Amino acid sequence: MKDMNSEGYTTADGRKIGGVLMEMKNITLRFGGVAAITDISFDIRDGEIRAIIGPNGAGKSSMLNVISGFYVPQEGEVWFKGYKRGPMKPYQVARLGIARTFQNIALFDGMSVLDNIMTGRLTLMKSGLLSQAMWWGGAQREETEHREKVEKIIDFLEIQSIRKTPVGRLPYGLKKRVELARALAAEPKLLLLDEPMAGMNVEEKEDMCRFILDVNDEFGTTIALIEHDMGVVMDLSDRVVVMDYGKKIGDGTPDEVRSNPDVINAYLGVSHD
Amino acid sequence: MSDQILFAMEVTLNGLMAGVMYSLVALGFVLIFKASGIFNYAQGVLALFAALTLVGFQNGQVPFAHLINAIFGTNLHHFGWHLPAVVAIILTAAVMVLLAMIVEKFVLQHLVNQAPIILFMATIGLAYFLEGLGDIMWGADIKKLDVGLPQGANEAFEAVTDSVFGFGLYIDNLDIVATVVAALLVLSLTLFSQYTKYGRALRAVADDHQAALSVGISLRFIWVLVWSIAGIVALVAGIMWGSKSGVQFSLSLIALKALPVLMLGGFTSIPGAIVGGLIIGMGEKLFEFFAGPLIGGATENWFAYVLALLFLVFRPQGLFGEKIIERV
Amino acid sequence: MFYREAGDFKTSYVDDSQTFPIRFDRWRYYAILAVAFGAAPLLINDYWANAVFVPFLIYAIAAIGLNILTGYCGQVSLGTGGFMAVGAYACYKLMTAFPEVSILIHVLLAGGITAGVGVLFGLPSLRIKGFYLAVATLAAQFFLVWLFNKVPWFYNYSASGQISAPERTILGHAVTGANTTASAKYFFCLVILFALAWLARNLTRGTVGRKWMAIRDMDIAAEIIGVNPLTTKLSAFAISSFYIGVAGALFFAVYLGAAEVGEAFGIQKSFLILFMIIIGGLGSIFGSFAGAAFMVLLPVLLKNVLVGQLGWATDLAAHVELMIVGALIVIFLIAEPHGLNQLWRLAKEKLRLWPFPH
Amino acid sequence: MRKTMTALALAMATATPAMAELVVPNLSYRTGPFAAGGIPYADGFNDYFTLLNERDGGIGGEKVATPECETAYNTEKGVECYEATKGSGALVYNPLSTGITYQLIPKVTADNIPLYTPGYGRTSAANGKVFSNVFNYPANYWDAASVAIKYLLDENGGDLEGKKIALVYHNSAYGKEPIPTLSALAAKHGFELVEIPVDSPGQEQKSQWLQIRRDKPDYVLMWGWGVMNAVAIQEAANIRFPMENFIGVWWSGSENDVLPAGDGANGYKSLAMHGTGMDYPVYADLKQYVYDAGKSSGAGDQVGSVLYSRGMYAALVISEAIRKAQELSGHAAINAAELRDGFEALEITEARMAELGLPNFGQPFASSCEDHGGPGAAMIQQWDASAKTWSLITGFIAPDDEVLTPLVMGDSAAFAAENNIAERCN
Repeated sequence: MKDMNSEGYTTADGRKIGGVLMEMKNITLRFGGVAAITDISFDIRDGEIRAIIGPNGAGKSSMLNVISGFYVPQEGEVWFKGYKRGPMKPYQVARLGIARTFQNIALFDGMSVLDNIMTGRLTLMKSGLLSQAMWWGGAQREETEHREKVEKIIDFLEIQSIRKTPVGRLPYGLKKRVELARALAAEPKLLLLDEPMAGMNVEEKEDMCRFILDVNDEFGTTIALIEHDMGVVMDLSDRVVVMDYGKKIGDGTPDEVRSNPDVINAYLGVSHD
Repeated sequence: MSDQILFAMEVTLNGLMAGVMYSLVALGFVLIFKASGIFNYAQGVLALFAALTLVGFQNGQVPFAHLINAIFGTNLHHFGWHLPAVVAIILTAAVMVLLAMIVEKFVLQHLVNQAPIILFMATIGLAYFLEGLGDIMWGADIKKLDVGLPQGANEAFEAVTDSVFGFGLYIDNLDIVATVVAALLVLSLTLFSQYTKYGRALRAVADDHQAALSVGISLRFIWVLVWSIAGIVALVAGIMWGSKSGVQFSLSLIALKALPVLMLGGFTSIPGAIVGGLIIGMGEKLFEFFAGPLIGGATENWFAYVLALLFLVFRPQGLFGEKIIERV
Repeated sequence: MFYREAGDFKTSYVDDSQTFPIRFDRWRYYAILAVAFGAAPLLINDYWANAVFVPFLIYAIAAIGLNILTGYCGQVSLGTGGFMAVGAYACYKLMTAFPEVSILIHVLLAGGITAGVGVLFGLPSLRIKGFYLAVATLAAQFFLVWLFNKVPWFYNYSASGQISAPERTILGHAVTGANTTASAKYFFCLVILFALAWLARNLTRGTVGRKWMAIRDMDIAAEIIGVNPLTTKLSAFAISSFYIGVAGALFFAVYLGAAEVGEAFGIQKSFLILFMIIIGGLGSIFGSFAGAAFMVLLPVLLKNVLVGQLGWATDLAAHVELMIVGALIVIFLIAEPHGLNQLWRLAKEKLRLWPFPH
Repeated sequence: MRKTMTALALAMATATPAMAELVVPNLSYRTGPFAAGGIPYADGFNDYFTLLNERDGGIGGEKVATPECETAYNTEKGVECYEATKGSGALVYNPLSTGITYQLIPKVTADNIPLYTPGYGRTSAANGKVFSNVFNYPANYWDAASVAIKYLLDENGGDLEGKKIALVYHNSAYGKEPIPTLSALAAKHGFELVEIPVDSPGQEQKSQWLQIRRDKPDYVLMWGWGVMNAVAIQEAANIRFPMENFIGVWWSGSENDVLPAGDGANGYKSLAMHGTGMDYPVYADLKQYVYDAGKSSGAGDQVGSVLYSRGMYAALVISEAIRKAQELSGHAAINAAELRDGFEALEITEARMAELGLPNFGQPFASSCEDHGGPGAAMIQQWDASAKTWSLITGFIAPDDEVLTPLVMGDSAAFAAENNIAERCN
């Protein structure tokens, strides 16, 4: 294991990773009597790409939902930017600078691509109801400023041509990309990606990998992702948490994880579909 | 026993009976919603239409007499016969089945796979249409509906309670009949859905449209079937309510009495419709009886909704719904 | 052929987000405004004002209000009649208590009071969703009607519980009461409708509108990206109720002149306005206008054709009218399930491509 | 496209009959929740004017047109109908709806058209000093309340002290009208008044009647309309309330209301402001000129019913007012303002009623600038379920003006103050 002091570390490709951004301490989550997550701890460092992997039903999505505040764990603490996060509503968590995408795309079907991405900036827009109603002046100026930022993301993700299309009409791969755009529009400190490559063909997967790396590289965004597909994860991430049946069975760099006997067991023990 | 308790017993009893009448209307909503996800706004008008048709058949009215007279200058009113109630009820049931086929052919078939709100809207159009059609066919004047159901206080019950409590409790014979009919209706619906091929098909569709289609059940047939059943349930409700208050336009407004019941019992549960009806009937009658005089009366309309609302606030999934776990 | 967006390039984001991005649409909009504000008040007579335009304008306000709540924010409400009653009775109380204050202020205050009541009855929306919420709002509908009928203070202790609007003027012109001219009524309602439609357009195209639509399309996802469901839903209830309250105040004070709560603001009104926005198109300001026009004008038109032109008996005509309205609703839905607004948009798309269909 | 638009616009603006007639619009309702009451009334109204046209060639040589407009008892449609017919030279309105009446009061006053609301509408309009254009003779709601109590006084040897009287009423402006009067009368005569509202339409009245069953009032009065009446009578029969102690206002006393309850309705009483049935000479003429000539209004099956008679009575009063106006103005083609004067100067004597073929049908009355309300007397009729007929069991009973006059003055004064109306007739 590499040196994990608060100063951070340097990755194999030479990127500097900072201190601890988010830390999960002894998280336990139960639905009724069933434990989805049992006593899991790990951290996410500033600027890294952190993956959570595991077989189906391992509790990965539940973990992500804990991070994004959608589920409140029965036990354990969540630390973000050096502070312990109290009980919060999901929208309050979003305002701390945590954005995410969803496994089953959760775009707003009734709105255009542009409007969907603009919703990502809702936490950053300040003009009040009255100023909105009057439009001319404050609200319009703010709208334009944010539109400029959003246009940059649209350019970055190469979706200029579908700007005004209602998202309901888009193919799957593009929807995933729009969802990423919406999350990016929030200028998050921490970006959570829930199976960003599920259901994609090879070409789309390559595109998505490139975008994830570019986001991390250009905006310096910390990324935590869940992925089912081991191969992609190992290429992409700096460090990996492995879960099985709600428990953590491995944590470390892709190489370390790959050679972990528990991980091998878990993955060989289940049919890999 | 003190008078207040006796009165409360009487009101409770009558509230439960009124609740059965509400359940009869609510059942029609539940059947269609369960099988096709449509909130059928026209259910009340269906009841009105069925009752109008029944009275028309019974009295040998000439359908569209007014229109025919207006166009051809004739003076038609009646065929001059009186059909026995049973025959008229069977004929009306046949008309309701025919109506279901027409609705399927001209409306639903063209709206397959549309959003619920669109189908809801279509039933609004249907309600308008049927209201006009019913009036044009049979006339807008008030009609007496008499299929021989007993009305008035049940004297046996009154005598028995009088000997026990020293105060005869009041129950309406019509309400007793309604309760028996509702029980029979629910029983036959249950038997139908458990033990017949078509009933099982209906349940399959209710559980999963795709699955039902993939085992070769025609959705069109299911829709005709479920609308026919809802039409017949509407006929039953129409008979019960029509015997009470005569048949005319206001009969369609009984649908409003069924909505709080649906809220409470859930849109998809037949036992929910029954239990919800009982709770609403009893709750609103007790409130009106005890609180009504203090705050000016006529509270039943809103109290039924407030009761259902309060209930939902604490139990959003309704009486028989499963607890909702939200996922993303 | 002249209907083209090709060559109609936008060079700034401001231009791109305007209401009518296509030049031809913009011209047509200005032309309609010019006729509505300039020519119509001079030409209008009592019949057109009282039977057609004033109800249309007022229903359009109510429809926009409900469309904000239902069409944009996705919260189905059947309490519209009750909220209109709040606006009407608030306006009546204010008019009779402070006769010296301008009626315009009373109408706006009535809207504000309704907004407050709307927020109160909007609270259950945090727990109850979909059709269940629709039925829950009926509690508001029935309770409010009962309240205004039952508490004599609301109708100034008059014998029958009817409220009548006394005469009030703006700039020397009567806008309520029996001596109001047709054009004054029309103009007063038109100005308010125009201002409110403009505000609604602004609200729905910016941050607030996006929050509403996000809640509508997927409330859980909306919350996770940072939308506070409480304030968002309640703001929709408040603003929607404000519109509906203003509509109720105008409905009573300007249009009817006298009202009885159960009759004028009963459950039928709630359904009527819901039908308007569904037929017109959910989530569309234009749809609110189209739906209001359809539901107000069509019956008058049919009646005049059937009774006036064809000389049918009134009852026969009334029944046939119901059948035609019903059949038209079904036919429209089969032809275009998303309302008149979508029909209009498709027609425009066709026009845009004409004469080359592909 | 333009052509259709023009055609549509024309269609919207239409409804203008020929001007050379006396136009008396008939704002009827043959659809909606109250159609059962609206249909016979409208038929009687039309048939009487048809009789005048066919037999006498109209009134003073002018034919009368009664263009119908369907309101469905709905105030908005009422406004539409008013505006649609106003332009065609409408002489008088009679909307058979208290709600529409309230709405039309300011409008007809501004347009100077008379509004005739016999037995319904705004009671305090009887004060002609405030309500210049509204006429509600021969009797109004408060008269009805007072007559009912007077009848009960007679039944009880002039003493209602300690009696309990329940009022079952339609929970609307119409139903609430008698409450102030009954409260005043309760104070005067020492009986206890129990108010029991029923929400429109009134199909479900179980708790109301259980309350009556528990409270055991000595008498029940009813202010109902539409399906509420039939349900109330049925429920009263169900709880075996003695029918002879159950008295409806004249809007709760038609065949529609009692027939559904069958034998149970036997003995039910209601107020009557006119006679009913076909035992009047006028029916010979109606048969000859209208029914047998195939000119009946509607289906023609309502002839002789209570509400048919009432529609006919309203038409009769209007036609007499037209005659009076023709006499005052000296020409036959009168306008609405002249007709208003005719209404105000109208006097109908028993001799005149007999002359018109309706002897002992209605009470004689005379109007004046101050008094638009008439004497306000009414009779009591009782239902015979086996013969299916109403029979009058009293003569005309006069109301208690001592109680009513201050109430009318108070309510009309409040209206005058709220609307800045200066009193007339001074």
